[in-house]
Amino acid sequence: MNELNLDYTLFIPEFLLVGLVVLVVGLDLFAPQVRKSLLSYATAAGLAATAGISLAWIDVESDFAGVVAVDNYTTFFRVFFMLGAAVIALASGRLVEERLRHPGEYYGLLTLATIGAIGMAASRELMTAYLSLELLSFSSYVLVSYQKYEGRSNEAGLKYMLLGAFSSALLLYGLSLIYGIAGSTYYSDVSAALGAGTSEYEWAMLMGIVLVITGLGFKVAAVPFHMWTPDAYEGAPVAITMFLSTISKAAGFALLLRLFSGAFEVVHDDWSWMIAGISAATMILGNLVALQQHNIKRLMAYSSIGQVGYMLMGIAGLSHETASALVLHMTGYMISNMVVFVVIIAWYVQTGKEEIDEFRGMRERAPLLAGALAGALFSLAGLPLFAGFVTKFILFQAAVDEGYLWLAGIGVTTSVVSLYYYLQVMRRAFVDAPAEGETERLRIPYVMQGLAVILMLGVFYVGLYPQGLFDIVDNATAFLFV
Amino acid sequence: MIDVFFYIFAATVIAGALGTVLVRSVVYAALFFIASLVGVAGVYILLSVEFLALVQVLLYAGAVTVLILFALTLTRVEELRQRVDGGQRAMAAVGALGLFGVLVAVMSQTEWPRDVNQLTTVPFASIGDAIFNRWAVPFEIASGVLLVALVGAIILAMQEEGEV
Amino acid sequence: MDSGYWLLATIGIPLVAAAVLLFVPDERRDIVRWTSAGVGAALFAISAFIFFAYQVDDGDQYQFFIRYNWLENVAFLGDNGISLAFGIDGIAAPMVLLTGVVAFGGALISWKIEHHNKDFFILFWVLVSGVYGTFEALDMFFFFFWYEVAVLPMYLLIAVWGSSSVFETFARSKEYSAMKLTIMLVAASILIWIGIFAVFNEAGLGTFDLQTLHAHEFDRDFQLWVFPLFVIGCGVLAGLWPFHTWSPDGHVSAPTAVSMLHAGVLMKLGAFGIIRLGIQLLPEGATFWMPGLMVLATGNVVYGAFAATAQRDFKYMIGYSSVSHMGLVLMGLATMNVIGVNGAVLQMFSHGVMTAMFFAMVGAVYDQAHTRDMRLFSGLVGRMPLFVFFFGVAGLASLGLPGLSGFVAEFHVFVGTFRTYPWAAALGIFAAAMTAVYILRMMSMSFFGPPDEQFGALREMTYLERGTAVLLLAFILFMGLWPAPFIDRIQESVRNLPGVS
Amino acid sequence: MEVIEQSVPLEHFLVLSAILFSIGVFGVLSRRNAVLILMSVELMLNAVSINLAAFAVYTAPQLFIGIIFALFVIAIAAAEVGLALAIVLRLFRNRGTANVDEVATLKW
Amino acid sequence: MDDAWVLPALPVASFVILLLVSQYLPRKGDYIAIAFMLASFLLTLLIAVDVADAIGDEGVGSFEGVARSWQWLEIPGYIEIRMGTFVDQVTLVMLFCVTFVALLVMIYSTGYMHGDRRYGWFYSIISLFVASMLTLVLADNLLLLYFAWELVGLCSMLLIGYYNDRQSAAEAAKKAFITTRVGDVGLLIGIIILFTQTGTFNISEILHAAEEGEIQREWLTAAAVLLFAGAVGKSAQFPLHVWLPDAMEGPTPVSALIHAATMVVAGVYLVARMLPLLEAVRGVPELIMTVGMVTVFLSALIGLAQRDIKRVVAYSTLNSLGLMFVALGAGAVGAAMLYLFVHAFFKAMLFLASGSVIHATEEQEVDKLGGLFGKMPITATAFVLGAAAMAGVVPLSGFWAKDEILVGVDHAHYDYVFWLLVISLPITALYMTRVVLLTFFGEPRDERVHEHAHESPIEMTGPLILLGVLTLVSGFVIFEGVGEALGFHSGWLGFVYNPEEGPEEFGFIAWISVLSIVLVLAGIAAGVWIWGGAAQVARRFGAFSPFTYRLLLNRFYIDEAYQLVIDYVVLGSGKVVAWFDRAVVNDSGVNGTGEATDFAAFAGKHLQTGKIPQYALAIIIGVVVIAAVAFGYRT
Repeated sequence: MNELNLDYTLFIPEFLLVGLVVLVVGLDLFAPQVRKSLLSYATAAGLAATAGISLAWIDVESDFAGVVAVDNYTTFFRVFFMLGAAVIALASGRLVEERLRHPGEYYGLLTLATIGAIGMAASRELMTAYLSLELLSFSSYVLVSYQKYEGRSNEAGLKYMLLGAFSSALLLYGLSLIYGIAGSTYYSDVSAALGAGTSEYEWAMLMGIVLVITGLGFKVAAVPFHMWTPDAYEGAPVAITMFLSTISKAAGFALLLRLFSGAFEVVHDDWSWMIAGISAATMILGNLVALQQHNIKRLMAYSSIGQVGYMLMGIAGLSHETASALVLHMTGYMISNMVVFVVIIAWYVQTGKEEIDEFRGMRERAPLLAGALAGALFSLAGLPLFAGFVTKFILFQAAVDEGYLWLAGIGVTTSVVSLYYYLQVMRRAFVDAPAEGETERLRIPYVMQGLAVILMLGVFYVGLYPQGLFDIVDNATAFLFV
Repeated sequence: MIDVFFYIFAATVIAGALGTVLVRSVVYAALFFIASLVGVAGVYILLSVEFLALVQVLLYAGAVTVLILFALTLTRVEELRQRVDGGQRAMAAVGALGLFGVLVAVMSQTEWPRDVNQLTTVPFASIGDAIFNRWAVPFEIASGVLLVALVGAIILAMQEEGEV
Repeated sequence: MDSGYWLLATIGIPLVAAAVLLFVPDERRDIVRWTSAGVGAALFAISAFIFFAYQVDDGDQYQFFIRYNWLENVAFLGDNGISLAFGIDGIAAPMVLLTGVVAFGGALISWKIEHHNKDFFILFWVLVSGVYGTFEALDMFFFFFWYEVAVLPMYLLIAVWGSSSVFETFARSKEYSAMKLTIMLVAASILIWIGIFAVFNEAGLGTFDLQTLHAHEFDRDFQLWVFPLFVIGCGVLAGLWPFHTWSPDGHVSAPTAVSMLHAGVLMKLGAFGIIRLGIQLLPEGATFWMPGLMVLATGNVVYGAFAATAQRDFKYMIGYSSVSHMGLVLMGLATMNVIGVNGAVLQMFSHGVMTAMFFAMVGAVYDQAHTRDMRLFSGLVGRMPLFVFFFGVAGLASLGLPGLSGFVAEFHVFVGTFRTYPWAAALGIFAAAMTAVYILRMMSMSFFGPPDEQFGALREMTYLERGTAVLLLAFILFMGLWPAPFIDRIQESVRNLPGVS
Repeated sequence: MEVIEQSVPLEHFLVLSAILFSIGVFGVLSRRNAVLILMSVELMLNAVSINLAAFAVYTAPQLFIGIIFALFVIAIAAAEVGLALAIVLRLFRNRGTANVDEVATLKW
Repeated sequence: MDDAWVLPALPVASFVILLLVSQYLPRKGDYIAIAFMLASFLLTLLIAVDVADAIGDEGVGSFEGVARSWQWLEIPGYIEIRMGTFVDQVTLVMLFCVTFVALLVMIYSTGYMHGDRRYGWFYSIISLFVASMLTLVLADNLLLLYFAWELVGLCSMLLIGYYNDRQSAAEAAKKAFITTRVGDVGLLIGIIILFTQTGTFNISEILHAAEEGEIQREWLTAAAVLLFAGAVGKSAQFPLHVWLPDAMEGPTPVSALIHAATMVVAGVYLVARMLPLLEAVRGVPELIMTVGMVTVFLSALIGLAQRDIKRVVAYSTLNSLGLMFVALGAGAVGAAMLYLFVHAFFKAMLFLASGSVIHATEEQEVDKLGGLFGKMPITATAFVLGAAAMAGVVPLSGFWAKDEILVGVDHAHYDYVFWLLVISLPITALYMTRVVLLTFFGEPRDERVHEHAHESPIEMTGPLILLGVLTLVSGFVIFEGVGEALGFHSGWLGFVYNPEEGPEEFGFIAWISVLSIVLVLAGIAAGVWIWGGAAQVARRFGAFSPFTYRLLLNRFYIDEAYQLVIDYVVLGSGKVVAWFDRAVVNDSGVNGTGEATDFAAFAGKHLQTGKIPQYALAIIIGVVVIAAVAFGYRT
């Protein structure tokens, strides 16, 4: 057995994160008197710092026993996830303080979940990928049901948990089949085995891929594996909804990209149509059902389902171009979505309201939030000046170049549908006058205002001059196709 | 000789499983569950991976089932059939059979590579060795998962002050 | 050509203005007003400069050309894959001028907006920059980019500052109209997206640069199936029948300035798109499909005219007359011969100023009377003679009275159409006569006759409104009496259009 | 690692696991009590581990991946049970039921 | 002659000036308008001299007219439009009528419109009208002609609707504009046809092409008919005559200028200009004559029963216009233009006189007037003179012109037409006599009105006198002697003639003249018998056949018929379309799509039952289906 490269230094950022977890939990435990919002700042700072540190691995191309790769792709997602988590930690501050118990564990779990996400992006081997996924999922299960005295939260948690377990069982079965074929769980070996292209185990391969798609489709909420999404999103604490709709989803795609490009690329034609079909169904159902929603979290759930549909296009016509287009779109989507959630959280913390109708008069009571909301929603709807337009355009164009014009057509059409319900939200925020006796200006904490502004700047950056980001992404995804 | 055992274990496993998903009383269901798990352990032995069998018996048949029994008693309510089983049994059957059909189709269609119908026993030691070298990362992640589960379970389940 | 900075200015100034206004506190309405008036004036000046500085002599190439690389050599994009390229030809030049005029007028008219006029102007300027961008963009991606920018603010502009109205048989809430307008326009742009994707993919040049793509020969079958996408996609914005219903309702509900800009300029984007994307990219497709467009366009013209005769609300009447007049534009395009296309572009300009005048005037009376039901008014001329004068001029222009812009344009359209489709031309002229019917009907109904006491309080227009009206009037007369400057610029480029004979 | 001639072919194990798996699925689909659903999921996981172990010893003994994988699966499954039961208890405290049909306030 | 463009330029200037600053000027600046008008009148005389000289130099019949033009717009290789002037004899005649009558009317109006609220507006629009009328006349190409054509229409509309606080005025204005516009549609299409055929708008080039037969027959026919349609609209010929009587809603001077002397004869002018083209098509001359004839009888009969003095005069105008068209149809350009020429004077005079009556009595119902001769002698004389000329009494100008027309028609061998014309003579005489008698003779029917009546001021009577003189003498220009005395080389017929046939000598056909004289006198006599004294006979007629009376009184119900068409056909279909647009296209098509989508969403949302087993089921179904498809795909 050849000499393994067991280089633990590769995981310094993760170790630091673990340290951060210990620190935060300890802080909460042994210094209960400190202001709880301090924890959120600490977590955010730690995550951001680690993100900075992990920049040191740029252009390092190495791996741990072939199990986990540290290349620009990993680095990109490390930074991406850590910064995202930092934003979420900051955004959670007031919410946790006022509505949740055990803040220390909350931030700890958040951080652990981030590690799981990174693992998903980094792993080049099925077992590791699966375990990272479970790490992310378990943390999410706990966090979703974190409002322990809130029936809705528990219910959401239970649904997410049971269905999650169920689908991961399916995923595992699929993995076992693939293992049976390849005799190994390394993506490279799998790819080699499939590449051999003997028809004896074609069916097993197909079944395996179907089940893998099922498991990961559940993770990223693709139709018909999406059913948990609206319920979990609605029940969970808002910040966690934010987490689910951004990082957890992105992690799913990071894994999908790595896995499908690394292991299944060779049999592209055998599975691309599955993804394409799922993508179409996802776009249509997600955006359609969103029309009927009245709870903002639920609406965002469906809208994110729709977004998943677009992103799956990138998987369906998998190639370097589509991959980078996909990651680009994912970035833009994540930033825009975070703006929306920052606004929702701020509004919820101040008014305790999360029904769309209760957004009325936001223009009067919190102009900045209203503005940011409008911008972000336009971005999600894919209108120009904002991130959504460019990224969507490029993603769809990429899909078209891979021969998926019809998918792009559905995508464009459904994004018009999405515009409808986004506009409905905007109508509440801008057109409707505030309800009786609720006209005074809200005092939005500076943290939230700052977040909204900074994220909006991000949205504009991606929307107006994405060359830099696009280059980075392109370079990162290049490592998937060596 | 071996295959006789195999069929016995298989029978246990399947019977136990069926019992688990069919019987009305949750407690009986749990007992059937244990039986099935033990059967699985037997299957491991046939596969000459005694280590797994061990873990199976200890972890599952031991800890897990106890946990489950506790949970069942804690959440016990009067058990009418339609409360235990959903209205969609028929659909469930169809779904499960459909899946089964698919899987069987796979099995029947597939010629497993490198399958020379002989099994290789794996020594404990080398497994442990592998876990701490090549598979260190997954191992650590798994420990992380367990930690999360632990902490989560505590946070969610613990009685807090001010709670009835 | 460094003069390209002028084009950048037309797009940049409004955007910058919008950004700056963001930081003005809500209650400082005066700052907002003065800034916007200033910006409007500047834009008008620059646009006029661009129009007149356009070199007729080398009209065979894009002028004021400027290019910045935006996205290139990444993923599927090759050299200058997406570039911020601007430039105008003789067709765009009048459109730029038009935008300047109407934007300036709109800014003045909106002076009296009180409710969050800051937000209003932010959206307004975004809209304006979008319009400029579309007319000036020479990159397929950015063409569409600005096209959508121009649609983006419409919902809020209408839904927040618009007006709902209830009629005998039905009611139109501003939210409804706003939503319908936005969704229909964006839905139409679906087709344009798909078309653009297909074109890029088919050309396989890895660039969205329009000049490069114009040079590329697409094979016939491709052209045949893609061209309809562009024509219908853009046509909806141009009020193509039967996808026009957003237009009357939208204009009725929109605030004055938005109606002006939307009917005056935005609808032209559609026709412009048909030229830029449709005819220039896919000439064979154009020649193949234009007869179909001609049928629809004739439908527009007649249908709009008839519908207008039955209207009771000033804005509805104008809205439908816009449908009818935009039909003339499409008619001109559908002829695919030089005179006709010329006429189409002329009509784009003419209809722009004239309909802007209409809406400005309606706004002037609506702000005082808070109704637009023409049956309620009578003898307005006694109360607001100037208003009646300007409204009358616009009306006469729209019914094609010689000496006013309408005639020159319609005349070209008819002459052009007549060569290939005499029946269509005849129908068109007939519809033009119908225009006289509803315009005069409206005038005699509510402008003349005994002045009624109900609106005794009506005062003459404010000076800002007069200013706007004079500005627009000037251009109506300019084009009506001396169209040569326009035609010199337009015809050169029109003759260079592929497939136009 | 010594090699043993085996009279029971690989397919038998696979079919067994397939059956077990399908039964588990049936359980998940038909049961209403959260704990029972959980048990059914466990059945499915067991099926998976059987698969893995069988493949490991029959076709790919080197690296012991299958065994280790099965090990992890068991571990995770146990953890899963623990966490899930905690949530069930929590829910039972708040709602007084562990019946998944009754915890359906989040819908549509 | 090259600088004929100055003619319209002057009134344009006064239009602009008055429009902008009239309210700041003393007397609203009417003197400016008059001054400019005078200037252009004098210029016209200069041009007349030039033309005379030119003809003198080039010899009779060879003078083709003088043209000058400037490029207006050009699309090289496709279209070039030059705007320019063209002066020949016909032009000259028109120029003279327009400038002269306009001048007089302006002077007259200083009295008639005195102290009116929108006095300045009145003068500016009059100026604009004159400008466009002159342009129309001078235009060397059809496009410019159409330009002016529409502008005069606009001015006429504005002036008809001058009393804009009267709903009836507004309606009349609308009616006038729209009715004429129906004709204009034809004209425009005709012009476009000619352009597409010949590639030019220049009249002489088009005529040339037409004569060379370079225009396809069917297109030529279409063009001819359509052009004529335009003329019909403008000159209020049957069936588009309905607007002219209503046009009397405008101030009387306007009626005199626009609806008698100048604008309404634009149609005649157009036909005269394009005559070679029209004659090139078989059937069109007959068409023209028929239309003219119908109009003549229609108007004459209706004129018999009208009560409003101005309306009677208006119908007499229709009558005259009909005559001119008949003449043109017969190719007698000279005669037609002569009639146009003299008609300008006596008809203007008739209007101005009736205006003076209205001004004095503030009453226009003939039933309420009567016996005014004593009260306002000048006005009465003028009116009688005009009426006589209209009726065609020797030796007034009307007689000579009408006589020439008869000769022309006879000359062209249209016997039916000839005899019909002859029959129309007494009827005309009859109703002119009627209005004269009812207005100025007999005993006053309404004392108050009669008391109130008085002679009008000099600025009104002055023009009347001047016109009266012209009415007396203008007919004599037909004689060579007079023509030469005026400095022309010949009499009228040698001056204005049909280019086809060339200049003619004045031929006096005794029996025709005698016939007309006799018939006219008979008509007058009958009139006196019927309406003389207390008009007993008239009442008896009325009683004898009330139906005929009502028929005539209501103008054969033609207006009502049109009204029905407008209301039910045009507006009705408008309503239908509007309804269709709202109900079908919008509510069903657009909203329908929206609602369908929303329903789909509603259905889709109910998949989300909130129950875990069902979610799981969805997943399993997904798996099985995809797998099944995949395998089916394989086998």
